Amino acid sequence: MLVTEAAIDIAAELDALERACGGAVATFTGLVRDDGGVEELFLEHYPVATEKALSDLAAEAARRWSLAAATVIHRVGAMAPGERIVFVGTVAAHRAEALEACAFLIDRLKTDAPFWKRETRGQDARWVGERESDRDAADRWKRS
Amino acid sequence: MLVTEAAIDIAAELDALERACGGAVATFTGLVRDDGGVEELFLEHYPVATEKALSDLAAEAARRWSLAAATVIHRVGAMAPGERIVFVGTVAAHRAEALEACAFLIDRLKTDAPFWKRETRGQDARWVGERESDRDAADRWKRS
Amino acid sequence: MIDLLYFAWVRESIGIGHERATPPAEVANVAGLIDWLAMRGGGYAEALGDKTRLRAAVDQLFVPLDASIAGAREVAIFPPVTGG
Amino acid sequence: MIDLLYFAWVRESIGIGHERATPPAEVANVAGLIDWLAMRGGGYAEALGDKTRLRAAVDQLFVPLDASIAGAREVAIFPPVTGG
Repeated sequence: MLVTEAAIDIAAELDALERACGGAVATFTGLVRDDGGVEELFLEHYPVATEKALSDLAAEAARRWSLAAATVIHRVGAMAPGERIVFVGTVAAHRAEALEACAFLIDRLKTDAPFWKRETRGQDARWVGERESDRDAADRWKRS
Repeated sequence: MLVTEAAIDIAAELDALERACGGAVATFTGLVRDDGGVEELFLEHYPVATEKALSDLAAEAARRWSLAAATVIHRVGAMAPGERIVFVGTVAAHRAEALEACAFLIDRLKTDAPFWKRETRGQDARWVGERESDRDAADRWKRS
Repeated sequence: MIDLLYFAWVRESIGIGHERATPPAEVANVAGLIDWLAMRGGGYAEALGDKTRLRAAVDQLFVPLDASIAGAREVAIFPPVTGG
Repeated sequence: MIDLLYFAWVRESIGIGHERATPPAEVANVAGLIDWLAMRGGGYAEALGDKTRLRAAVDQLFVPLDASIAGAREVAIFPPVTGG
């Protein structure tokens, strides 16, 4: 679990996940999209609370699935389109556990961790609003 | 879609997926497990039919989800524990599509593509049997 | 004395991300704290006027706005999160 | 003349992965073809004796064992697949 201003080195993360000796590795990477001409994405967070939120999510994933390893890295600060915002990786003996835990971590991270996005297009900087679909995606893990 | 005897270069595949300009990249990597002392895993396939099966799966994924890119690479021949057997990667604008399409491709590949695994432990070489759970996992995509 | 933290457009409207304040005894919960701060007017009124747009954490724990602030050392006020 | 392909332990039992054969006219479907081949005995009988353990493809298309082989150019016989 890591919050960082540095670029996310996926090759290094995958290497570490593969060394965890599971048979199945699932990953999710979120990239900055250039929706309608976004030039910069700025990610702000609530430092102590994000670390707690990510640790809690990892602990819940470890309770629900039998994982050999799990990684969550969230970048903060200013980013350009195409750069990686977030990386989630999970390792398990079998694929269903790795895939489900990976989807769980990214869905819940979207609603449970205190990050905020601001998009800049030319002179126009605006904070991204909450997405209803994110809340629905996170909620399905609470019901199941 | 590729069937290859060469090791799978994940960094190169991820790089290509990230250049597809979606906001969400999901991957699944299957590794050779050393279950009960497996020393070698041998993957046999039915060449023309595997290519057709993988193309059909990719086409079905493209019909069901709006994908910017999808990659399926399956290795054949002899492999050691820890090596990559299969890599699936999907790119979409939003994460639900990328994650679902990735799970679909690996679930259906397990039952719809003509590959066979033989495990060697010392002098004992045996062909892996069909897994009931694989059939169930593939079937859920037919019902939905 | 409570540490008050503001994030995203709440921080930008108010103009600072952190301050310390001692709310009066009748301010019992987060909603009351927000109303009390909004009375300062200006960027505070602008940022804190519509509580349906706000979320909060007390001592780094997400809470509903009717949560008590008794004994709280840190209260954070912010919009719905949009990470990932 | 049909190309016959065998994979995995079917191939190993029979001892070859590919051969060509012309089944008699009364062999109408894949199951009939399997029975006809099994009558050769030896590795054929061993590999093809229990049809519940076998799957097949006609001209690279997965088919049930009662599928016709009329006009088929290639029939593959193999165990359930275990890739991925």
